[in-house]
Amino acid sequence: MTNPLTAPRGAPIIAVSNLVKQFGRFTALRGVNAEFDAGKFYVILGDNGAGKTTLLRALAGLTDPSRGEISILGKKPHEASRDLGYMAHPSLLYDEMSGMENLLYFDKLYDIAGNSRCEQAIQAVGLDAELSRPVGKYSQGMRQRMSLARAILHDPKILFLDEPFSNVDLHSAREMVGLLKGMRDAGKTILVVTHQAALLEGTADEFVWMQAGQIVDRTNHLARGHLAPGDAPAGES
Amino acid sequence: MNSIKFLYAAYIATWLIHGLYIGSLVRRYGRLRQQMKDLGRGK
Amino acid sequence: MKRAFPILAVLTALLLVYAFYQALWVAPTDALQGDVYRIIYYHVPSAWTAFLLFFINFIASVQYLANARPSTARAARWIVIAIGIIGFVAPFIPQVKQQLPTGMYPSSVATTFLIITGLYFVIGKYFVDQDLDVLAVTMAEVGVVFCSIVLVTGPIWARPVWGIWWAPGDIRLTSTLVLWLIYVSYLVLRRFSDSAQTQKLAAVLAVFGALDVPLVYFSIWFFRTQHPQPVIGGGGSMDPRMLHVLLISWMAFLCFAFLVCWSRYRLEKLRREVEEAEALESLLEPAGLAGPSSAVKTPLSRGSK
Amino acid sequence: MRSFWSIALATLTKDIRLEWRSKDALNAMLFFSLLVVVIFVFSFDPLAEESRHIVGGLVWVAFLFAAVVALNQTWARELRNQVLDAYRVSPAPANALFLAKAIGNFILVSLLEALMAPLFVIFYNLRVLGPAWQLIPVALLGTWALVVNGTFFAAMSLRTRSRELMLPLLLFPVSIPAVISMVAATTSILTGDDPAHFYIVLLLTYDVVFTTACLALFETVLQAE
Repeated sequence: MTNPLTAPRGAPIIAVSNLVKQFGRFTALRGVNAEFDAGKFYVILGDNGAGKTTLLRALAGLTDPSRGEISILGKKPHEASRDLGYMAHPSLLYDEMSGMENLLYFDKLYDIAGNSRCEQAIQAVGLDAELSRPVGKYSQGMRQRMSLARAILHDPKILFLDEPFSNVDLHSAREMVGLLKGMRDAGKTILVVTHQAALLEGTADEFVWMQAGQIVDRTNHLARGHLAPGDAPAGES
Repeated sequence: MNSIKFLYAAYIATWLIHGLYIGSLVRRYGRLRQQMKDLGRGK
Repeated sequence: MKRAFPILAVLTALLLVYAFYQALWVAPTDALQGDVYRIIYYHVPSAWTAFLLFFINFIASVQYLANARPSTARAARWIVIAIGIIGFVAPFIPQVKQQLPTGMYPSSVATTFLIITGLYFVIGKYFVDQDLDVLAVTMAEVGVVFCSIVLVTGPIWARPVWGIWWAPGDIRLTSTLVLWLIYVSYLVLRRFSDSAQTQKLAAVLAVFGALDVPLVYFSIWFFRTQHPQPVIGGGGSMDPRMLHVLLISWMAFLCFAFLVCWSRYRLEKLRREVEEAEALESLLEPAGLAGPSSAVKTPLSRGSK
Repeated sequence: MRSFWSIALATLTKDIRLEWRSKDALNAMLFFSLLVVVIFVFSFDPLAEESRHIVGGLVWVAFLFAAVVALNQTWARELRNQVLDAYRVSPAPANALFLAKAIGNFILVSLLEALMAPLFVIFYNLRVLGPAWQLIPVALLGTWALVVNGTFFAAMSLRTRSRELMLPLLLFPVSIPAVISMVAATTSILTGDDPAHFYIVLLLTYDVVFTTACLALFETVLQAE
């Protein structure tokens, strides 16, 4: 699974300059400026409507910015799509097909023939490749892990994960954190949007705090110095 | 010669449709002015 | 420019009254239809105006889509130039010349193509991407209004003269109906989709609609040759005096259409400004936002018209 | 270019397998088509002598309704778990997805038509006077005309509020020339009094024009957000 990363660890791999996104009258992002380094694990925090998901979707190339620029590996998100993995709260899988069938289909989208990679991805997330049950009948934890397998199928350099642990049992969540840690150590850059930040306390390199469509703070520990007393850090699910 | 009635009907219909449309423009403009006034007050 | 609006409005009103007078009293009575044929002076100019407005909408939509990327913008310009040249030369070629319908002279076809190409570049120069979309909306909406008038006055004219309310075989009226349906669905699409990309979807639909028009024309044209039916307004040449009044009437309606379009354009620009201001206001809403973004004054602070 | 067709084929086989696995959607549509035919038969007297002149129109209007119901389901499965996002993030070309969906719809709508056509023949005991073989190109070209635009507008109406309502509103006006051609061609073949060549050529032009337009503009619609 490891591959030598072209961008040396620590060099900026993602650059966002005054990114604004408006959905009609609602302004989701109001001038976000940020750089994210290769091989680092970032956690994006903030309450609902802070623009976390919109930022992640813009980085993954799913939303066009109203104003501002995004460059990933020096290219536009659409052009860098081969090196991007995206996972969201919905499973992005077909419920009627088994995990393996799903991965075989998505495997073709990345033009990599060969189900050996699919088996590897499934085993990497700790699931059984032979499981023929359709994804619709999986538990939430298993479905999220299969979705993670789909996101890492083509061994992307960058992973965008939107609420990967939401209503996933504690045990599965912890295991997924272990998996992500392994991938980060293997050189992947990971950005996670979550409300369960405490799970990632020891693992994440940096916590990015967002409020009202902007990045207001970046700390390398969950405890924020000037956290308003009322804002307890997101507790464990 | 009731066909003249059709002539007048056609002319009236034309200006009726134009009138209705211009009326809707004026109404929309009024609503906009109201929105601008609310904006000014930072409602 | 704001001062010019009332002056233009008065001039247009005068022109409309003059055209009205011409249409009802000056123009000669038609031998066959008597005075009811005078509906033509409202029916036909409205149709020409509607087609012109829809055509401008099509040009604005094509430009809006083409400007998404510089490469497509250049390609679009070259295509238009090519069409312009071909259209200008083709009517003079003998084989093409006898294809032309009776009333059309090659020179008039050539000049129309010239105007079309010119129009493309004029619109390109004066309307930049956001304005292109505003222009498209304006043209579509006012175009539908004029089109509705054509669809109302058509049957009113057909009833006394040909005893029928609707002649499916009549190319012009049926094509106008289809065009009306296409642009109403265009307006419905704009109203129903509020995503930021509404403008792109609407432009795509406008292109589809325009591609449809020639196909509609041919499908009915053949339908008519198989089942000959009365053509509303009758084909063939017109008494020059009638034609003269028709052109006056068209000029009057064109000026009127220009004024309506202009106010609708201003209304749309204002609506978007207000929406932008409200969006910006939601920007500043959370009090005590220490964020780096500079305090933005809402653009509407200056006095409005 | 090879990967374009392999992706399109993979998407198509995936859709067919899913459709085959949960046949309930298919059965529901077949039943709907049957209902449309029966209602037409009751509302238009099949025994009337000149029924041959109106059957062309009835058949195609019935096909249109069945097609709209099928087309509304085109993106249903993709929407359920936002699978479209997974496709949009991948480097796979948008047109491969479009062609796969259009061909899938073509098969589905043809299936519905294959059920409805014989019913019409039975209920209206039709005897084709003109060259019956010409009905095949008319049916194929006509169905593709509805399906290619329908798949495109179904994708477009994903972005709008009431999706099921938007599709017919967008599809019907643009399809009028195709519907006129199909109905006129079918009627002239059934009655056999005049040739249908012009309409078949017009349908072909319609298909070529709108397939190109769809392929050129689908990317814009898919990525619209």
